[in-house]
Amino acid sequence: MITLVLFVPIILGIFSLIIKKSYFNRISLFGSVVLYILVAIAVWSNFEWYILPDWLMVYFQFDNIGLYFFSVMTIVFASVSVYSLFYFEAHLLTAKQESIYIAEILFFIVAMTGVILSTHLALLWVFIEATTLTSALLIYFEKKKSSLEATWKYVYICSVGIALAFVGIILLSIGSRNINSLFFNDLYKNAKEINPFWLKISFAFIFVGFGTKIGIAPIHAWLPDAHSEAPSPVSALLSGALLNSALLGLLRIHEIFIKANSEVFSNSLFLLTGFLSLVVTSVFMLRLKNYKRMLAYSSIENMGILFIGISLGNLGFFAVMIHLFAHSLSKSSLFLTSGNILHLNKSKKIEDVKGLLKRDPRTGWLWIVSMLAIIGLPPFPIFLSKFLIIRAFWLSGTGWLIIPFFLLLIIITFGMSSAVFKMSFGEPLNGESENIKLNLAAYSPQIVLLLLLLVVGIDMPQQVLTLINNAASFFH
Amino acid sequence: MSDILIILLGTTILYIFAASRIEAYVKALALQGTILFLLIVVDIKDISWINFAFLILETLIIKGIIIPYFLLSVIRKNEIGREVEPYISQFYSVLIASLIFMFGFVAAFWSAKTNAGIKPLYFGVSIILIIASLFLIINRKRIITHILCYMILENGIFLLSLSVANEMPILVNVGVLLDLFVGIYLFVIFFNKIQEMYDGNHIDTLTELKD
Amino acid sequence: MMLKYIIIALVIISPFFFTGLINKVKAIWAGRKGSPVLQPYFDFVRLIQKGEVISKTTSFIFQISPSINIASSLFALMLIPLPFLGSVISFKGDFILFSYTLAFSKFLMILAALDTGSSFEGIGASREVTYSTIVETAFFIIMGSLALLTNQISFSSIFALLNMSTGYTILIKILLVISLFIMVLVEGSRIPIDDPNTHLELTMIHEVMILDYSGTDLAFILYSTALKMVIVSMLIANLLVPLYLTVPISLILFAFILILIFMIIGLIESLIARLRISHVPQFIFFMTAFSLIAFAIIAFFLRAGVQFSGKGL
Amino acid sequence: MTAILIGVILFLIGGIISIFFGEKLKKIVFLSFAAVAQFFILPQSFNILLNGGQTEAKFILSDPLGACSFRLDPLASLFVIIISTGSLLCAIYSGSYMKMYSYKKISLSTYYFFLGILSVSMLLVVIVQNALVFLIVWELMSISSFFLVIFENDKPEVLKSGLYYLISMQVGVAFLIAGFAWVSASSGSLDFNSFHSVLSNSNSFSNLIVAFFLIGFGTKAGFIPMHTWLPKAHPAAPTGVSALMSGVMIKTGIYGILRIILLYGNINSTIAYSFFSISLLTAITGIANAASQKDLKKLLAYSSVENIGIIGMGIGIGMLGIVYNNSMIAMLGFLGAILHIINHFTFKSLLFYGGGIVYLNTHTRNIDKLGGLAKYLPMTSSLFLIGSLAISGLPLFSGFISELLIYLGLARSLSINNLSINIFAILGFSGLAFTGAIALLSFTKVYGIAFLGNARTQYQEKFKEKDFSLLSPMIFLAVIIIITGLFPYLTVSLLGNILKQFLPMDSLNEFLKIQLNLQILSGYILIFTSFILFFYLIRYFLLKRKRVEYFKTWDCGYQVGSSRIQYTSSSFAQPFLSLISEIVPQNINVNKEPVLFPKEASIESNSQDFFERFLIQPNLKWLRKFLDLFSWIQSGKMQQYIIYGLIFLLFILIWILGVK
Repeated sequence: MITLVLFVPIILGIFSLIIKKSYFNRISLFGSVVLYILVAIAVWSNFEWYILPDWLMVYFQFDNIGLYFFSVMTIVFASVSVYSLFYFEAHLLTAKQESIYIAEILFFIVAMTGVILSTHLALLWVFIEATTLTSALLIYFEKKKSSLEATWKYVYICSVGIALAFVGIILLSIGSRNINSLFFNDLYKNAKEINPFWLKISFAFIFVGFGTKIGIAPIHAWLPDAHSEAPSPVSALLSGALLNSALLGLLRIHEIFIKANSEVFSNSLFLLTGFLSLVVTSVFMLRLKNYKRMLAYSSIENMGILFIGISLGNLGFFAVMIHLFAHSLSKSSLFLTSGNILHLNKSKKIEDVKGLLKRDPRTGWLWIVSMLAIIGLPPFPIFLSKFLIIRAFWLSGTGWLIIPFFLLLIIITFGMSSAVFKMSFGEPLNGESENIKLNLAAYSPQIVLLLLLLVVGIDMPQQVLTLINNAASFFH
Repeated sequence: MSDILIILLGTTILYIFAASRIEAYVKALALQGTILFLLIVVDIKDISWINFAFLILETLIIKGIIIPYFLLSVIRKNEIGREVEPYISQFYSVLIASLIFMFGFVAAFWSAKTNAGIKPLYFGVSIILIIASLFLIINRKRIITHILCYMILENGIFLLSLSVANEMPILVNVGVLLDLFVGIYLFVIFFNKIQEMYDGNHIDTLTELKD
Repeated sequence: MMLKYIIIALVIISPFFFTGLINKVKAIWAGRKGSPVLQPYFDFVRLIQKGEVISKTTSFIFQISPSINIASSLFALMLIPLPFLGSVISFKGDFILFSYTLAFSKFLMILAALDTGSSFEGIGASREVTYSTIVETAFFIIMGSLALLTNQISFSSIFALLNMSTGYTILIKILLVISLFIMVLVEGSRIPIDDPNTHLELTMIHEVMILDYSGTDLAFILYSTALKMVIVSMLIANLLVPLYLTVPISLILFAFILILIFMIIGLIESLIARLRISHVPQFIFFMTAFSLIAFAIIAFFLRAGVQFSGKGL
Repeated sequence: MTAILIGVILFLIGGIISIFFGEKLKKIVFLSFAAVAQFFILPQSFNILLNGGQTEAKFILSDPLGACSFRLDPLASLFVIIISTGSLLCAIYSGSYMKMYSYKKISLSTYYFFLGILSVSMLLVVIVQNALVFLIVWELMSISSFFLVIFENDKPEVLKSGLYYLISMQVGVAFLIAGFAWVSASSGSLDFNSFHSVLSNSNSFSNLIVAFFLIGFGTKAGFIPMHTWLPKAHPAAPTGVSALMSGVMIKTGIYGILRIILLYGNINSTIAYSFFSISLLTAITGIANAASQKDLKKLLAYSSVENIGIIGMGIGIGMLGIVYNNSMIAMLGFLGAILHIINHFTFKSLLFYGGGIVYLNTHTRNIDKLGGLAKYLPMTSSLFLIGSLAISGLPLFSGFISELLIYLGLARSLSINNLSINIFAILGFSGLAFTGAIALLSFTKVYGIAFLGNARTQYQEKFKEKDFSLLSPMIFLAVIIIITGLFPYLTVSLLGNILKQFLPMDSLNEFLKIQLNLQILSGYILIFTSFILFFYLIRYFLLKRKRVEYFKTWDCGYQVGSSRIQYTSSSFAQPFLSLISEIVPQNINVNKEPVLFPKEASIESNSQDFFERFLIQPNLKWLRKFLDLFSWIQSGKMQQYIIYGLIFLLFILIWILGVK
């Protein structure tokens, strides 16, 4: 199974690059999607089938939390793939361009899968760096001046950050000299034997390094640029999948602290940066000009909430898992819809967009509803996760933190909702009030994503609940 | 022997701090790759032949020859001669470099005391390399310099990993190398694009995206 | 029991006697002979016999208001107790109904004034409603103070238990009487708040509101205004009549106090000019101030501090 | 319980499937579903209300929602009745009112859809017993009403008001989330019943949480200083929605407060006193602002704030009664409050519907531009008069009864031998009188200026009001108002079972006493009515044989006059407003040429909300300035970004080395 998810997309991607035919592009894209879905389902149902050589099996495995992240990524991947059909059509891509796009997407997905599945710290590092490299070309896909700038900042800042993370990994290997292994399982098992000083020092480096990828303040600065300049489906992947996988990397390290019973240190780091992210987001949510940047800042915000949830320990993990799922899906939906808006209005400026509901009611409502989902209005699951985080605040005895938490969230809600409503309502500019309908691929992924969110928010299916519970129990 | 080599490695940094011709940086980089190769040959003994071969490939071939050659061709093609005036002037940079050196040696002594099984000099110099490269990244404005400094950073990290002498699995090593290689390759691609699209090729031109 | 209804009937016919009394006092003070005390009755009868001129601007409100006005004054009268005899109708919280009944008539009179579309009547209405905000508040403070003093919540039982003849209570009595006296002046639109005899509409309050009325409706309004004065004066009299008297003496005292009040009004009208409109609210606000002081005395001295001998306290 | 849930589902279906029908059919579809729902909802809720007891249905949802029960007790059933009929009336009224928009080719799909959602969520709010599900439907209620408020979203100010509303609701719900999170965390369950044990052990923490709940629910209800959304949201919404929001939706906040009091049990006196004081201030602030408004709907919105304050005073007195262990006072307070909830629903909806008809015909809400409508819209005008009289709390109408009960509660509190409650009671007593007097001012102003006198501007259109769907809801409400006003014991007898929830069973005796007093009162009020009739008949017979002339208003010597010289609402209220200019700050702009005999001059006055001006706006400005201090973070310079990371790394390292 792991062979399949790691190698099949790469092979398909390479073949598309070679064949450069439209039909084959689609086969390789949707082939990979179907493969990923099937694998996810197979693992859910405890179906095991490995054809990997033994020594490679050691490096990759589907554990509970990995499976959860993999499933979330698969959902985002699938919806992005469907949306890509619209993207191809709207941008009149040639088969060659399509093949490049698809190959890059597939490589990117494999890199993220690698991050999620790897069992070795350094290997995880390798794949995180690989995600930067594979996604860089995607961000630059539209070959505009601004996207070049964004890509350069993204690649360079992330590379430097990841390099620092590698310093951290080396320092960890100093601290765990007696274990002499960087396999997570070994680290967890002997967590108490790791020199706490070196562990903390290394965590500082790894936190900064992986934090850069996650887009947590104060090392978030590349994120609004890259997410806003990438093609919309790619933004969705970046926000909905990439941030998560980097987060998983950090969580796996955090687990060492939990196992070593010294999580106070890492928790306070998580809490601090979480709040810092909320502050940064609220600063810029009140000064919005560009709606894709707004979504990017919202990603920072949600990563902040996740960090806060993580910092609350056991009480927060369940909430974190729900939040992560909900954020990925609703943010993907938002980014995909922003693609529609960009296609309709040819501008990323908020002030250039008015009367979306008159122009294209479907896009308008998707835009509004997805926004409502991300700011945490019920019955969308972000509401649940926020509630659970608040409860965790009370239970952990830091109830006073609720005040800044809510204050910042409300500022963010205000910023986002006022921008979204200004865009959606009113009369369209320059009087283009004829009702436009885009093709089905421009709407269906978002609708499916929102429906999934609704199902989870209202009455979570037992399988999903088990999945989330298992993922959360990773931290016990 | 290895001590001399490693001091030599440190002095390359001083050279880079003082120099202002970009080609000089590349030469220093090639020198660093070669010194790393020599270090491995001299110092490291008890590892498997495949890993040894791999390290040689990494240091001598890639870090010492291919990447410098590649960068040099880019520089010549784009006719970049000198570094533009940095934020902190050359004179103070050298001063700061010496401070970094001092810090590096303090770290070396300290690491010798901690009994953590680190090679002190390796550790100190690697820290010097890392901090110096970060300082250069912040201080210098040319994009090509940033690429070069990233290479120095990578060299520093390589040295740091040598100081620990923990053997990584071959798969990881291959991955790290691949990442490095592809990374530099991408950097150069984007550097060329920036050369095409922007008039100046220093980092101040890339400040369009802000809030 | 019969006695109560006889007295109430007397009160019902008395209002114009009291207005006549005021006029007489003013005339004598000015050195004139003046019109007979019963002159207002003659005016009333004359008005009743006349037809009406009604503005075309108006709606049905204009025509129903006077009837409601007179009805509510009479109904309010029925809630006012007589010493030892009690009121015609009484229940717990009747003074609230009393105040709101008067407010009901005020509501419709204001609407009637606005109904004519005349800006003069608008002025009057606007002033009337402004002053009533102060008066009503103060009236409730007064009633609240009395309720606090007696632990009762209806007119009859409050006055039946109100024993104020010593110490602080005299002070309370003076304060409340002054407040209620101001209320009489406001309700009757008398100097120094309003001047029923002036001919300059801009300075008037109540009188300007009824500019457009004539004939029967005007008669109703004049009657109910006079009656309202009597009603509030009856409250004052109730406060002043001591509890230890016998029924006949207390009733005579009651009547005497009423006459005295109206003579004082006449004297005031002779002695001072009406206030500038901008000073009227301050003047009415004395009512609130006095009643609040009275409340404070009751609450702090009688309730919390000084023990007071007497039943029901 | 099934019947209620079927009703809820019918509302939901009605809302959803109306989307798929043509513009003209939507209203019929929604209306018929809403009407059928009544048959399911009303019998059962009346049954519970009259006979007591409760009915419950339980659904097991998966984590984190858990078991969710729907419970209908007398308190809930009262609200269910109000919500259900309120929604039906709104649906009936909207049928004709919303034609205004279909002429402009604005689709009504969203209107009926969100109306359905709003009705459903309100109904669920009062029956749901699971904290998390409660929060979900609570937020749904906010969001669906938000979409209704911004129905006319092509106007920028409507959108602005809508956003203000949405954010205010988020602030309010933040307190609720915090409160419910704590309670459910400490009780270990999400069911309301389990909260009782947590909240009733009256330590300082549970008191704090109760304060959270009161603030959260108070925001929805419109207590100061969180009332500022009301005067923005209500004018922005289409009239049917304003009526539904003002008459029904804000009452869900009151429901929440009552529910919390039920769960609280051991009432803390500080909380009771603060709640009472806030309510009193709310009533005064609300009505003082109403007195200064020219916008009809804004005035009504502020008057809602006032009435919420009065309801709050009733509840506060009830709480104080419990604190001082005096069941008579508690009963009077709660009874007054609950009756006022019903009353406010009836007359405020009536007034909004009346205002809507005015707007429909004149296209303005500014009462200074109206005048003389009584002649053009006789039915509307009479019904509006009934509403105005009732809302001013005058006898013969329902408002008087509930205010009387609250007055009585306050008066009774004067007999408790405790200085602090005496002082609060007299403040409430006179404050309520003050409120009543200003209400009288406000509503004589509205009715007198808008409906009486001459038209101030030329009306463009032909007036039409003879529309069954516009008038029937108003007539229905007016009938309830009059019945409650004349025969209060009928309405009050419905409420006995609710009071049993709040007070011990042995207080039945007191309830009977109140009933008896109300019966006496009813008799007296009938006497008063007959007095009025009697004098009107006298007048009628006196004038029958006399000459009655109709002529123009006495004009005091001026022959030529324009109808614009009539008193306006601003001039009418000015003497009063000048007395309270500190509480209701006035902006008066006089535009006059600075010459000796200016040809043209104009004066414009408007008022500001005290809390918005001195509390909310300065703080928002401060917050914004503070956040703007950090705007340099995203400078666009890559090296700066890297420095952030390095400084952060350094910070952590120092931290590690420092904190060993």
